Amino acid sequence: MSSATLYSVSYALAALILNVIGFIIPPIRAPITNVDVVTVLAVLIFGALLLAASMLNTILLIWWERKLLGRFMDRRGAMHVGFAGLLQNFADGFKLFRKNTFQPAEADTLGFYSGPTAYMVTSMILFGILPISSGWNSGSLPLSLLLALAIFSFAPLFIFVSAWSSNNKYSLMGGMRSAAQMIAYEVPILLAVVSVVILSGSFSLTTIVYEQQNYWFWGPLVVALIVFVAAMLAEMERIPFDLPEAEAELVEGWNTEYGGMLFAFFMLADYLRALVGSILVVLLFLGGWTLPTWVPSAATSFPLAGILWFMLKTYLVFGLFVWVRASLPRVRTDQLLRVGWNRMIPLALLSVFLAAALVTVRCVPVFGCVPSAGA
Amino acid sequence: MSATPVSVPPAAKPAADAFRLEGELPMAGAPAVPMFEIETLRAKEFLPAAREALSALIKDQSENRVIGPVFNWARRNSLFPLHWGLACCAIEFAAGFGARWDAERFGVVPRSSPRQCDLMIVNGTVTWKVAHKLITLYEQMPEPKWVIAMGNCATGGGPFRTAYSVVPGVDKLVPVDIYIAGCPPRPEAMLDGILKLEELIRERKE
Amino acid sequence: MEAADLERALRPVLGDRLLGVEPFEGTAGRVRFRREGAVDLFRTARDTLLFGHLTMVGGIDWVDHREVVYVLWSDTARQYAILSADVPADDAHIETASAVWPSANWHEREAWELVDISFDHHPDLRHLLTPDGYVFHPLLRSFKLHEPEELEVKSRHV
Amino acid sequence: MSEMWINMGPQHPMTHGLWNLRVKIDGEMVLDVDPEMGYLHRGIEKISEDRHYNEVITLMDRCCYVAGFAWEHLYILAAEQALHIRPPERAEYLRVMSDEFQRIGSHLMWYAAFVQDLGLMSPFLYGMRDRDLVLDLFQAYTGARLTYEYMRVGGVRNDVPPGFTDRARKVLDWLDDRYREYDALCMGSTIFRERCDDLGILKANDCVAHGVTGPMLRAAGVRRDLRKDRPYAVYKQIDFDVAQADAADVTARYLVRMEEMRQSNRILRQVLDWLDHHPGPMMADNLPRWLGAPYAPIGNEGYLLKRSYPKGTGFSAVEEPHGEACAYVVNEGALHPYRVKFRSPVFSNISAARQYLVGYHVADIPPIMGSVDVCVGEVDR
Repeated sequence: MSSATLYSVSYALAALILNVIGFIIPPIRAPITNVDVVTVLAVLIFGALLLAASMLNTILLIWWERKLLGRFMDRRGAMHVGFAGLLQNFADGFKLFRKNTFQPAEADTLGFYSGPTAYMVTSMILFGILPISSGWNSGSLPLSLLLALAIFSFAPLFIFVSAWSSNNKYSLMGGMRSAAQMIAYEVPILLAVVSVVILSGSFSLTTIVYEQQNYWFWGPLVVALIVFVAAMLAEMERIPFDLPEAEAELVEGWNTEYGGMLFAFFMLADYLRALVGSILVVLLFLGGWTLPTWVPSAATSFPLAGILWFMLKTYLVFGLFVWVRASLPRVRTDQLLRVGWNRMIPLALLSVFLAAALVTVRCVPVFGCVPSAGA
Repeated sequence: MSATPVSVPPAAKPAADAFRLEGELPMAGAPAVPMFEIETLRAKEFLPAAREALSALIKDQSENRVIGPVFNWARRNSLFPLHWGLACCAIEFAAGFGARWDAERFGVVPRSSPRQCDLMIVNGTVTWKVAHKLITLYEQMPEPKWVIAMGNCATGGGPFRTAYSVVPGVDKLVPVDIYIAGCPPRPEAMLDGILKLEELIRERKE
Repeated sequence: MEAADLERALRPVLGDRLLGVEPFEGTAGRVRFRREGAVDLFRTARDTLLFGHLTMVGGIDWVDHREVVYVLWSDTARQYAILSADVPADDAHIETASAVWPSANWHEREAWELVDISFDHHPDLRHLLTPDGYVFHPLLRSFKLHEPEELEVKSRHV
Repeated sequence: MSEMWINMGPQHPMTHGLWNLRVKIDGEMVLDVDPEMGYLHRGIEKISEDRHYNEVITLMDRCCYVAGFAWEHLYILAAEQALHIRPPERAEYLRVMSDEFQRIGSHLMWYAAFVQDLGLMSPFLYGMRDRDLVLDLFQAYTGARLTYEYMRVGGVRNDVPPGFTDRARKVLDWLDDRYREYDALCMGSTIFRERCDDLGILKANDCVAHGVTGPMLRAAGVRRDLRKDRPYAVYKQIDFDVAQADAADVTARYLVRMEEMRQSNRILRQVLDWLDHHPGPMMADNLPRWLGAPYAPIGNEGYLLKRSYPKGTGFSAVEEPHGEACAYVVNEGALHPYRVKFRSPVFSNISAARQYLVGYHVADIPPIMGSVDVCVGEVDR
């Protein structure tokens, strides 16, 4: 089974729907059962299915964080709504959907509503780009890594727009911190990615995963991994880098004035980004959906095995982020920026140098030889 | 506001025909009146209008026998209280979110911004100096919202009811749904109050 | 440090502005002084007697007059001392201690709003505990408390 | 962004109570601050004038809700001095035991709130969890978790139940281990040190001038503890050290409070040993009838004795968990105290806010105010 199968299913579904409509309303049967119309509807259904899957995963991720955080804190987390609290986040979502939405008196209407929406939409687009298993690379492009990072870095703009337009001093401070922080940490992320690109010789995420067949990149590029994970924490605005939402001083940060569905957009988009961050770590450094060569082939041969291993790795990586959140205090803005410019970027440059050296030498003492990179 | 109500007589609108579909979908018994009369709809007015239309649509659904219970279930299982502390009861309020009682089991997560809250737990003595701030906070919370008066002070002034600066009961300021007795109530009592509120929401079919 | 020591040190500075030093259990003594000698007494207490720490300032309403009570602590003697001055109720004011001990600032604001004792040359005499514009002085004896129910009944009759 | 004033409070996660810190900022820098108090002003001093001596104790628990025992003790000492009553020795030991457990409980509450200000999430729950163990002990001998009404003028209400001291020792053993864990989570964390070192500095001279007491003063290198300097109750017979640090910053205050908890453990072990071997009465026997035995109703005979009872003024000072608290009780021979005046340590500590907040970042305000350990109940009274 692959994404092609899923697309066939959605195509059949689209054809069925349109034919049924045409059967009910005979005059429009001929125009709407045209192959172009069916294709458009099939693509829409396909996208909706993908979106539903990513949303479900995000909600599961929130549950995973709440339960894990609860255990780190010697408590249980949500447990009474649904089995083990699995329905808790659905309850939160439904409730927020029905909450009264309103804007503060002096807020800028356009920015107040378009900021969270755009933030949400740009976070969702990312899921069309990321491959999740062999064959499941529907949106895979030659430069998918670059595109993913480019879309990922839209966020500060929308955060700042929504913070500024909500006309609240705390929101404004949160938005400014957020913009400063995300822009500062774009550079180390890109530099860390550069070393992966040098080693794999490709900007395509699928190719990068296949280049890790022999060994995963975290071994030779451990410095890049550390830089990438730390910078990702800053991009996702999680402790220790959650200054824009620092509860102790900025109330709720840039979403202080948001309630109801718009707040749900922010929450959901935050976790979508967290999911994308974890997925990127898995894709770039932990071999994606592949397993090490010494694992018996039975572990990878059953249907959907790739997706299973991929999700497992993603959730474990996210568990690491939760662990960090449970045990570290928050840093200050100036410290954050200092670490970003003074430590992260030199380390990332070092990693680029190492990667270049590896490609030149071709062989790593422990991990074996580099495949035909850049050749 | 550019949208006029549906009750405008149909004869007054010749322009409405321009918005009719060419294909003429069969709409048996439907009056030939458009939902909204579109005049000059500027961007600034569009979003509030759309929001009102949407919320009216959603409000109709809450009376729906199928969707209503789902939202009722969601509401009563996801009560976000306002994160603030007035006096002694705030300490027990905090203990209720601690490891031993863990109110998050029931989906109760305190939020610092009143915009994101459904529930105001008045956990302590309310003075006249803070009264108008309390009312502001209550008004900043979006509907639907509930108030729990936690402890004797919030219920009726408690040991300080005779004092010159104390509001004898927060129900003089905002409508209260649940009163919790105790000075201060134990965290169990607070959780019990929250569960009682859940029952209340279920009974009222909000 | 005993009450007699305090009197010996303060008498030359204050003269007849010092009304007397009486022993007080648990402290070095209780210095009663006229309000005209406030500044001299504060400076002497801090600089000569080394009471570097002003612990609290409070007012007591004795209906016909009001009493201002200062509590001092000396780190060298490891002892408290109490200063008290009577001010008439119709002209209740005294020189501020916040020029000598900055810690007096808030205590004097509190005494001003609750017991209606005004402090001359105070840098920032605003309401602290009661709301801005509050006209009553609750800790005066003439200010009576009521049960809230009584208030409601009264308003119903009106 | 130009200079602007922001209100941190009355509903703000930083305040841990009901007060308002008005902050003038320029970008992320704090230019000026102006604390606004009084949102929890309940008129305790006024209500006390309409209450019997023992009824004021009820208000004392609510005055500072994280250190109820310390405030009960403070008021009781002053009232006993004003009424010329001496409590029995066992009652004094029980009071000291309550005080010290309260100090641990209050410091654990402080720890929980303080680390939360820094963004540390788990230790908040660890602090609350361990504090609940201390509250369980209170519950065992007073029946309440926060508001005890345990001490009485002339003694204490009741003795500890059998087996209590062993249970208390187990809690102390558990806490000894936990202190190590807390230190590992805070002092062992580089980010914690980066955040807290050289932060909120208030030197000893400024502390004294602005009336700052308690752990803040001891963190500035002044060895001042009323339990040593002016021993009340039975602190004279107990062996302990005064916690002290020199850096005068947030880390130093953290260290002082941690050390105080260890010293409280040390005091408590001695007190528990004493309690095991010295049974005795709980109340003084020379009490005036109208004051009432622990459970006896207060009758009208008080009015008969009203004129003949000697007048007096009581002054007391105790080392509360937050600092140095004083009480001034005037007894005019009536059933009720004529005037009760309290000195709250946090009141003075907050009044010096301008000295230790200006010049730092906005993000530094929560940890600094956390290190001050604000309890609004006793500030506003």
